Amino acid sequence: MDFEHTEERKLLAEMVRRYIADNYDLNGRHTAAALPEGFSRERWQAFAELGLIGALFPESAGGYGGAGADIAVLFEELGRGLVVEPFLAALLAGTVLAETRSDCPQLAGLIAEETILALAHEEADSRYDLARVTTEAKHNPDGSGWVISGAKSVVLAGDSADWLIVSARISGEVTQEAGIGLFLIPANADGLSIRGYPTVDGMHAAEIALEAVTVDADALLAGEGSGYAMLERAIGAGLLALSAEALGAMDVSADLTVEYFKTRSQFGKTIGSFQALQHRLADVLIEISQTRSSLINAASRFGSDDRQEREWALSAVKVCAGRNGQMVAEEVIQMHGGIGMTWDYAVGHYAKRLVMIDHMLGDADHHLLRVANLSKGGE
Amino acid sequence: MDFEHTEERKLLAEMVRRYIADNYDLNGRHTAAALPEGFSRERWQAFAELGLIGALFPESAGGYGGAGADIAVLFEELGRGLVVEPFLAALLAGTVLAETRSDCPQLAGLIAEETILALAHEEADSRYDLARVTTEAKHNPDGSGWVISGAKSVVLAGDSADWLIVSARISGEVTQEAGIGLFLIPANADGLSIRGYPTVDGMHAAEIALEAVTVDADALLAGEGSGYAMLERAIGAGLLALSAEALGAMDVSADLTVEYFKTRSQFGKTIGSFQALQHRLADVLIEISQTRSSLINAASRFGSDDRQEREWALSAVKVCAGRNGQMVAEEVIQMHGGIGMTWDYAVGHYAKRLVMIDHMLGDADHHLLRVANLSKGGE
Amino acid sequence: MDLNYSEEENAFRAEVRAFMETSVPSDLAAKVRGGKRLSKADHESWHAILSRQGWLAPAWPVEYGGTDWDPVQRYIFEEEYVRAGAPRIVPFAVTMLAPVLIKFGTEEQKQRYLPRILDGSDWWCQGYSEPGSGSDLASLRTRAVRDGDEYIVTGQKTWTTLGHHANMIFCLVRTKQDGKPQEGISFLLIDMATPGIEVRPIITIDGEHEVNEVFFDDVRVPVANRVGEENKGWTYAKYLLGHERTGIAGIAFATQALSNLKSVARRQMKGGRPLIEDPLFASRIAMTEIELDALRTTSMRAIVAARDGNSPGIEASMLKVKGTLIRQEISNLARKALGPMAMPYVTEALDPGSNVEAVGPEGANAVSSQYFNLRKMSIYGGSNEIQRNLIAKSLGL
Amino acid sequence: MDLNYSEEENAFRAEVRAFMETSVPSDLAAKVRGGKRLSKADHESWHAILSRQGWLAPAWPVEYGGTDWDPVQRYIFEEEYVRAGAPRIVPFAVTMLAPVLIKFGTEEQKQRYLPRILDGSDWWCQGYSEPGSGSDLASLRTRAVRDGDEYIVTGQKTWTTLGHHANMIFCLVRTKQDGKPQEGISFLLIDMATPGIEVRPIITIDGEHEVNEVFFDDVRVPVANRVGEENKGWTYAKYLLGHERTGIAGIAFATQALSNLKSVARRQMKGGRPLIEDPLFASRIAMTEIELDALRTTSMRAIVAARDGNSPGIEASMLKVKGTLIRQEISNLARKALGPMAMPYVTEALDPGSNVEAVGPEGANAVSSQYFNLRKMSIYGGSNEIQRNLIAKSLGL
Repeated sequence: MDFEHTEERKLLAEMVRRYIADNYDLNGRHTAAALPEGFSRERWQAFAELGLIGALFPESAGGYGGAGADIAVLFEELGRGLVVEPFLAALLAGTVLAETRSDCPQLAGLIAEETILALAHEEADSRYDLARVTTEAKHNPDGSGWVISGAKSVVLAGDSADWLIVSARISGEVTQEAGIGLFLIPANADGLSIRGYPTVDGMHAAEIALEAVTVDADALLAGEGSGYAMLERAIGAGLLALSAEALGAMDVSADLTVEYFKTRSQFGKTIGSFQALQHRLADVLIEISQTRSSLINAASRFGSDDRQEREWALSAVKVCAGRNGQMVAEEVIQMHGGIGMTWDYAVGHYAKRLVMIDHMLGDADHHLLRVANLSKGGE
Repeated sequence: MDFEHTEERKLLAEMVRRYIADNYDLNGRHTAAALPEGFSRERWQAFAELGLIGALFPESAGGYGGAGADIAVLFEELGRGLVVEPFLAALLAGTVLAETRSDCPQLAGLIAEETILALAHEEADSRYDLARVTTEAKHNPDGSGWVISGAKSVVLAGDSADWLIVSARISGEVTQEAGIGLFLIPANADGLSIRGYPTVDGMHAAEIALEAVTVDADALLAGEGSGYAMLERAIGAGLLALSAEALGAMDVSADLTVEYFKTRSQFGKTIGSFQALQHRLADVLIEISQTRSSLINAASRFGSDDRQEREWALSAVKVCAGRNGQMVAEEVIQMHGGIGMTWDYAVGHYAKRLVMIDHMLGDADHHLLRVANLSKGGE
Repeated sequence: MDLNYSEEENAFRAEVRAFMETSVPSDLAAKVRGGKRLSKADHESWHAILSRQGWLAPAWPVEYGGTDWDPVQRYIFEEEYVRAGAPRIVPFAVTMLAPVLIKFGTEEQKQRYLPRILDGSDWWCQGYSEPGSGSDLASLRTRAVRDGDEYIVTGQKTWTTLGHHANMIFCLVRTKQDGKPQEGISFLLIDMATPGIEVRPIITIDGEHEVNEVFFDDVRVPVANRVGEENKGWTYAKYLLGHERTGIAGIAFATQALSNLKSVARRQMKGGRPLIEDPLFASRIAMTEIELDALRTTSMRAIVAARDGNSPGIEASMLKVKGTLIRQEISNLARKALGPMAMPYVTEALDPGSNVEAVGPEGANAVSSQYFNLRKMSIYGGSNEIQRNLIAKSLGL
Repeated sequence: MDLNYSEEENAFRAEVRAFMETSVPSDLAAKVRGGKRLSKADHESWHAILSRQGWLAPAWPVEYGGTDWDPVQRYIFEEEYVRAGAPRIVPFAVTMLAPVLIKFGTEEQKQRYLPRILDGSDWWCQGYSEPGSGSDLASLRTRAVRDGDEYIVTGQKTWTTLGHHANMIFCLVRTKQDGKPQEGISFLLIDMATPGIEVRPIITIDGEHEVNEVFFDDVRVPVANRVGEENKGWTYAKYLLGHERTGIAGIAFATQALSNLKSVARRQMKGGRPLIEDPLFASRIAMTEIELDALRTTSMRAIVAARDGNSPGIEASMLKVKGTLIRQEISNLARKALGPMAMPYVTEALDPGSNVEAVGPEGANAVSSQYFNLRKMSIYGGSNEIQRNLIAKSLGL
């Protein structure tokens, strides 16, 4: 048993952290977030050149990583830096491609930062239920491929993507796992309309409507029998990534608070000397430590072939990220007081990101019951 | 709008409090609890002479009270005194009699403390679900009355009762509200077996088995159409009483803690000067104050003919009593440290009572969902 | 003990409701209900409507333009005007400064300033907090040095809510450097047009401009603008804070927010059924409902105690803490109720004039930003930590 | 990073499991699983079984009768012996005193006392807390005055767990009155048969006799029974407490308790269905499972850090707090799971010999009393408040 990362991963983390420290301060983040696409192409290119996109995928898919620990290490640093570039969208969509069409030019383009990809899966009423897909894919009457209609909601990086991976129901009831297909569709396809917008934590997403979008037969990445499993795989990677990002954001939030505790004075002493605040900070640190442990568990089980073990751990860490992230967010703002509420100070932005992570890919309630259901078989 | 009790009720409360202060210390309580019946007949007589049993019932039933405020005022004092005598059993069973057979000798005997009554309703698998009754009542084949078979669980004062009011299903499915009858049965009836035992908080209860117990036709207090409503009425009174008792116990627990905070020293200062403890105590006091408000609401709505309004308030206060009672119990023990864990010191006994009250007549989870269901109709 | 409203109180409610139904402009109510930004003019026009009715400042003595309503009536009034979708009465003049003026001001000050509050001539803001003195208010350092009939004020205030709309500010300033910090504070009324005052916006984490920094550089203030005695300002400040604290609980607003939450939870779907039927979510809503139902009575107990001449004391602190926590919890649940739809934030859509459309269900756009905005409730008005200190202190700890 | 057990570790687990399956007496396992009282003889016989196998004190150096297991193996051992229903190894000698003796004792002390722990000749108890010194341990007042080759000890200890079984006690005593309280403490080993010692029971709120007061009235203790230097006892005491803290988390016991809870929740019915299917209850169990799964790794991280020579430090405090909270939460849920059946408490039924039957489902009788008993976990071993103080201190606050 060993909790140390490999030398390669330590170097990767170190490199990312240094790059972010040198190039990515809060103002830079705001500037990038305010760009039309919600991120900086220049930074995205720099990240790609550092090899960060390749770290998300295995060698078989043109990358050099893709293990749970790779994803965890990288996203923890992205969380520390509050990075707005579309890594999560890349991971979600790229995971699908890596498993279904690892030699496609879109994946190569993604790793080389030339292509932006997004996974368009959630719908207005699906609320984290992976199998609830109402967007429909029908065989084109002319026999040449598919016709897809429906709407997708809160698609991360959906407004900057060149290609979308869209889930659509080929057959079955609206909540059935079987019958879901995944399609690779160019963002400029006829019938696609995309409305991008910022999210409250400074990221970007889009609402996407598909009106009889026609695609060739080879747009189908995963068919009725395998689409759901592929989705679960991609979302699983996303759960790990988001949780790691949350851990990074929690860590920085706590560090900023410790720092503030030592410098801010009230009633003639540093606020860090007030026992009530000390104890609350201690509880915050305990929960952060627990989140780290849960992340280690999930990263380690991410590669497991035992679906129950793997998905249990992924849902578990997302519960920790969601619950503890909210606790950290609320506590660090409160412990800072007014300054924590201001745009120009960092903690509020970490807090927003932490709280919004709970809204992504399933909130703590959702994953808590998923854990309960996955536990049923066990002791 | 007026939050003051009437002069009569203030005098009643004052009198009970003085009697308990003069006659009912912790050792006295232990002694009474250790008696075979789990309480002192002598004290029970004294309480009756003070008029306390009569305060639970309206004039129409031979008492002189019975309003929500009467029950709340009295039980708050009983909670403060950790009284073990069977007031709750008297209230539950007496409420049924007062509404169904207000002139019966058993009720008069109860008010005069000569008769002990108990309501035998809960069953091993009913878990707070009022309508779940599997004990069966069948017409006696000889046409003379009823034959009742089944088992009742955790019947308060069931081992000292002279008469039992037993709920039994006359018709309908096992969870149906209609079809439940209430029967008045002497505790020495053939076929009745009663096993009494102490509870963890120093009270007494009994498991009761009924094997073809035959009773006359006039044993039926409330039949298929009205039994459930009568039960709800009695349990409602019990919810109010238990919540008031909890409030009294919380108040004393907090007072003891404040006192301890001022006398106990650690690290050269009183423990009450440690801010972390101060803040936790403040939160405890806030929740106690909220419980008091909720109790005022419930006592005030107890007499309402609007079932939804009344039951909402009764479930709401039981949620407060259950949740806040546990919080207070755990916090006051923790804030006392080791001494709070000892038999010879009072807080542990208050804590046990507080926690066990949550197990009686529906726990916080049960009543929380009941509130949610009762709210559905409203805004 | 009688918790029911009397017949007179019910009649009063009907009167207020009838007025609100005809008097709250529908476009204003729509803005309030949609969580849109309100302009200075929006506030002013609503104040003017209330003022014409004589209801802008119900708690003031009748002689100064208030009403003779008792606290229960005032609560009913508040409930009804929130219910009608009216915006909150801007509190700085009406419920914060005015009670201080009425109790400690000179007759001249009362005659000058109270009517100008009622007729909308003055918009007041509060100059209490400073960058170095948050919870430790008494450590404030803005100095006022006497120079003949004037004070010369230099220093900085912060968290000045809606200070960019104000033409007047009431300030705590230090008039004595030595001795206990509490004993050298005075309470000044300052015209913001005086040379040397600069207002700078503070943007909060929701991206909004609501609060400000106010800088004072050798600002000359007539001594006649001091309220009460020199160096006794701390007494007046505490009096004001006590008033602020009971008001902050904002039961009526919480009731409205809870009702909104429930309608969102009825519309949002989970697993094909309304979210409000989900046991976990339903139990959270129910818990909040129970707590608010209790808080309403806690608040009434404090109000009735005040009516009967008792000081609210510890109850005011309890109300502040619990009231803000409940309000925050409601906004927390509203955010959670929306699921992924809590994420989109199209700020342009909050501007009344804008034709940019929001994303997601009706009213969803402002929900998350409001959740973050309301974090302030447990910080301002004496942070919840300060209230807990006060509660402990009142127990003799 | 590798969280999987190695092949060697799996083989080790199989070996331990095989031993436990044949060696834990079935009547003993039944008592442990049923929450019944264990007699002194029960403990002693189990210690003897482990001792014969050489596994009573795995963490000791091999030369003193320990094993060369690494921390992961020790954790596997603990997991397996809890799983087999074996009682907890009584910790006072094996995991509390022995590490102190091994690190700071004389060779003579080690040679005398360590074998007697292994062969069961001595039952040790702990003399740390005093009535006036709970969390503030260093304020202890039991005095030891030097008289030739002896100390004369006078004072009182309290919360002495299982002191009524013990023939030996290790004590912190004050050997210097002036200076910092920490600098006048010595660590003594005292034979409880020495004249002047009296043990009095403390009955706890669950009605059990587990802890005691120990009174010392001019008790003569040979100076040779002092561990380490005079007035340096605080160092040894802290060393011991650090060991206690990592042990208290008791992951293996919590795992067992969680498994029991789940089987209760499967059997208890709510609305005609197993309680474990109730969303509210299921989500609470799931939360505890998630937290325990994380805590196991938190604990392993501390253990592996210790193996690699790093000091656990702040992690030990975090483990103590979170570990005790999780353990308490499991017992809380077990109590709730039983509904009304958590109330009956037939203490006679807990006595192994008794033929009084309990009321309610199998094992229900002890559940509530255990919930109350376990409140102690957040109080002893350095209360959770003290741990939070230590965490803050380690941050330089």
